[in-house]
Amino acid sequence: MSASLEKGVRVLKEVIDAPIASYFSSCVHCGLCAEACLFYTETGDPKYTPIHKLEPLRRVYEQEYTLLGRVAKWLHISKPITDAELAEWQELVYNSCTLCGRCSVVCPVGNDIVYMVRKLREGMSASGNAPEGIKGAANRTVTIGSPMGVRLPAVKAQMKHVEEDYGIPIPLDVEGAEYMVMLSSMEIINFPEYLGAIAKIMRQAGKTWTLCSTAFEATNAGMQIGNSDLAKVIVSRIVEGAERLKVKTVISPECGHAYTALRWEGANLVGRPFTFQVKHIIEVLGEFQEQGLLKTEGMETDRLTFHDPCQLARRGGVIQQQRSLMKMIAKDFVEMPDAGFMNWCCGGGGGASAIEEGEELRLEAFKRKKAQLEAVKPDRLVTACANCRIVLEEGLEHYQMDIPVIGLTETIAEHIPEKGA
Amino acid sequence: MNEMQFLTWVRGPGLDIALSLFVLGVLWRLIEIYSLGRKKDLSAPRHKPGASGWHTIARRSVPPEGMFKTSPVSYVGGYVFHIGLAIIIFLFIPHIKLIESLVGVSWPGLPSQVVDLVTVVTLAAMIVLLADRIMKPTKRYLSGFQDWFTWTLTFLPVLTGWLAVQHLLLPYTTMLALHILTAELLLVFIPFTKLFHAFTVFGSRWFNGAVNGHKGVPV
Amino acid sequence: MTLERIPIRVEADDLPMSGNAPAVLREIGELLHRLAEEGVGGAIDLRSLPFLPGDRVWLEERLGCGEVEISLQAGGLSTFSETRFPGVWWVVHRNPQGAVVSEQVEVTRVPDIIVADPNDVRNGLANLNDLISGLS
Amino acid sequence: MTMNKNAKLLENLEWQGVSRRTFLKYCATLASLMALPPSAGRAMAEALAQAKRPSVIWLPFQECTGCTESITRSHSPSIEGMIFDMISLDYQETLMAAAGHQAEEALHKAMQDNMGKYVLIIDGSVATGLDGAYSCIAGRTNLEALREAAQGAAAIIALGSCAAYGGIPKAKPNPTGAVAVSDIIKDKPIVNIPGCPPIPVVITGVLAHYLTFGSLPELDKLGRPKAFYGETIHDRCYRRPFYDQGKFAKSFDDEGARKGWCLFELGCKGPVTYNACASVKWNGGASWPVEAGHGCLGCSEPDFWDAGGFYKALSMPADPLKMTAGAALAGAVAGVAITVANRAKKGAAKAAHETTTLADLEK
Repeated sequence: MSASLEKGVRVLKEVIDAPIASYFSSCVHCGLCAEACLFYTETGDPKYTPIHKLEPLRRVYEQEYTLLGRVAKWLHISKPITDAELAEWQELVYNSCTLCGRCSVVCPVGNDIVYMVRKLREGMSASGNAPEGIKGAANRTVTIGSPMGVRLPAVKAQMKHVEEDYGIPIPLDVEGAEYMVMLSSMEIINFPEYLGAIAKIMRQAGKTWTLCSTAFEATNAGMQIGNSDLAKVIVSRIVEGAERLKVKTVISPECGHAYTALRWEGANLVGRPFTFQVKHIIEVLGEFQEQGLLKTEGMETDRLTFHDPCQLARRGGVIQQQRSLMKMIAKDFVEMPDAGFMNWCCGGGGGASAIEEGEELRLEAFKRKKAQLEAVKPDRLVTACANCRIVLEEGLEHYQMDIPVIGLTETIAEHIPEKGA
Repeated sequence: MNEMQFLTWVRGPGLDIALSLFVLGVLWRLIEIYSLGRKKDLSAPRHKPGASGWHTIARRSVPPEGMFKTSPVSYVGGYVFHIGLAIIIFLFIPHIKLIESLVGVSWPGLPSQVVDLVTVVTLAAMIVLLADRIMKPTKRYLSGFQDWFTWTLTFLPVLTGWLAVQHLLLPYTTMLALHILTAELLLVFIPFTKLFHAFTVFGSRWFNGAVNGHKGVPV
Repeated sequence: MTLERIPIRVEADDLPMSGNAPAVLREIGELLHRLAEEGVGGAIDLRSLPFLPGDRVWLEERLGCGEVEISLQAGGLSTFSETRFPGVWWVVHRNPQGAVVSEQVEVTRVPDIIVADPNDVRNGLANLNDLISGLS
Repeated sequence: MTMNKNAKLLENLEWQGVSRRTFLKYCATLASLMALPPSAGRAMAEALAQAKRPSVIWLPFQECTGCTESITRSHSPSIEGMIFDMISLDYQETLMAAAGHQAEEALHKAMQDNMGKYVLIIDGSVATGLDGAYSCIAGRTNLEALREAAQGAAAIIALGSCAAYGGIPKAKPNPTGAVAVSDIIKDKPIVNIPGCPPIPVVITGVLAHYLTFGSLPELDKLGRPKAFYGETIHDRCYRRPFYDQGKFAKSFDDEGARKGWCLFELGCKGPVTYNACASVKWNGGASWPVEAGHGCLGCSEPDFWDAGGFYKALSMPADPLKMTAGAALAGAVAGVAITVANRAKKGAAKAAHETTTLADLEK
């Protein structure tokens, strides 16, 4: 056994817990989870059945933590995990899984399959079996501070642009602000409108907010690659920043995994409850709307639909807010089939979009989104995750569908009246 | 061994052994599984978690949105076969008598003719599910020895029970003894095969429901 | 008195039938055909067949009553009732206590046991001659 | 009453004033009871009429005399008729006038006179414990007596469940080491006529068959004449329709019991008992246990005494569960043991945790 494999198996032994044991003991091989997974439904290849993606984890569980499995291992009648096998499984655990969690909500025996994929990734990454693309992103996040290699000067440059464009100052490192706004590199590089939108919204709501010079990047490639140690390094920067600035709430940007990393995994990664709240920007907007702090004028007249990011809706519990926000600014808001809780993934979540060799499969899986869109034929597609946005744009372009993709926050901000106007 | 000795063995020492192995296995496996424990979730819950785990235990019995259409055979077959089994096991009067003689609790049963009909339907559902397992690529792909084995283990007691009651194929004595024997085999294997889902399904659904309830997602 | 008069009776509204009675009726037809053609009949033992109460009633109704009714006192009462099909007899043997010990449908011109045996005739003749000689 | 021991059977009957019709009727009835074709009645009558009476030696071992009681209440034909007309019962302790040395002499004389030709009837099981000392007659163990008597026998009839299977003496814990005749004697044809007691007419039927055809009747796996033990009590039971309808008496004094419903749930062993009670009945054809309102005990089956209680339905567990509590404990112990081992393993994995660095992402 190579040292890296040994480390991987040891990590798996560490993460296997009662829920995993219960899940593996409950699976009856009914195959229903396959029907919930877009990589299966669009390819028809049974190897993409979610529970099958967990074979190595199941075997480690059985061999290490069941009496019969231990006996079988001792008698050398069970098949040990090999490096080659884990390498083979890379495609199943990363390329063809976006951690969208649809399988977990359809399993009739209640198995939380995505929970197990996340755990299996711990062992995969520790044994060196993570895909190059995500490894690179993790590397950049840890060493440079952002998966796309964005450093503070770049952020500052964008801040300057936005201040000029919108005429609103962008606060940085303001101690005691109510909100600390996080960004994703996508937003810094590709969608700077987001920062302007935040400035407008906060000004209208009359809230104090700030960016943090030591923690502006919210995305967490450590979590995507499935490594808690690296994820902890990344999330700790945010915790330190928020605590240093004594903010009440940290706002996760329009990025699904950033939200999950911070909101649900963060406290567990650092090993203590947060002293601040974590909210997704859509949740904050929803609160503002409810409290009458968000006022818009004018309505979009073209046909709009909303793509629910998995980590926000199904995995995060934010489902209603985006709908009432959409209705606030859109006359013709239509829902795609399966929208909301059961929405289909864009196909690039969970780090999948960073895997170059997975592109073909990703585009194949995108047919599901294509079908959803064809069912409602929107003029534009709104979402609340920068990663979804990029993946959707790529897919739409590939299938030559002329549907622009926009972010919900910016769209809302466009309807906020200029100050004094 | 003649039929009577066979029957006497299966309803005497055989039953004792089978029930003992079953009880032993169930306790051992439940402790083995749930004693692994899990970490406390330190993230702030969206709502007070409440009874979401319990809700999921109930809610997961209903197919989620859109799923019924994708796999009608699995759902209909699954319902018929599980409900059928429950009716046969718990509402057939001789079985109630058996339970009463073991633990002293009893309840009203259904007329034998009704149970007869349910049995035929259950057998049919199991055959359909087997055919589905053979025909459907995902199911066939996932299936290993255990899947075929446990299907047989579950099918045989139902079949032999029905044949015994109907007086078909073999003399009643032999068939009754075979019925009891196959039921005993089923009992023995429950804790050590995927059939253990009969117990862990509640834990699994509860864990899933609790995790999601913490996030405010109703699953 | 025979205890058969106080059995626990089956109270079912419809007497259950096994479905064997029609087959027996066909078998009787076969035997009668043979009797007509070859002069050799046969018998069917009703007690060794899986007959339910309804089967017997069904068969009795179909066969009906004929012209001859013979009773025999030999180690208990035996009755030979010709059905409405000449040559088909319903035969019941009882023991000295009156319990039915055998029940058959016999297909023959006259049941064997009715015909006096030549040995018995000879014995009878001897006894009768003794009686006559005693007259003188 | 003087009788020619070598006369043909029918001559003796005639001498007693039994008519041919009566004899023919008896044979017809016997044939029908033995499930022989009706025409066999006449063949049997003709064969029996010419048959010489065989010598029969009857030895009682560990028994209660119930079998003898049963046979002496045989109704068709009467015991006197059967014993004196069909067979030459040369030794039967209970019935014979002779006693003591006289009886022993009669036995040995009968054996010598009919060496190789007599039919040996045994009732009672054979004690084998302490070399058979648990049951002795005239200073000899049953075991010795059986071995000796069997040597000269043409055939052996093991009468009653004790002789056939060991019966009640063999019931747990079987203190006398009781066994069946067939466990001791392996080189002679043996007919088992089990029942506690057996149906009297069965022995008549077996003897009649032996006299008519010169052979023993066809036997089942347990050595029982198929003619009488070919079907279960349940198959021939007049209450069977209620079973098929699912109507069961639940206690001996309920509505169902009064209406004569099936006694299955009251422990009737009819479905697993092969015997002819339901068609032959008992006491001159008066009734039989199920007709009297009590389930079949299964007395003609091996080890019926130990088969789980007379009042427990067949679908019920025969024995109280003895091991379950122990098994529960063992299961808990196994569970706790694996828990300890698992915790240790998981703890070790945690203790060995080295923080993953970027370098670790490579193999």
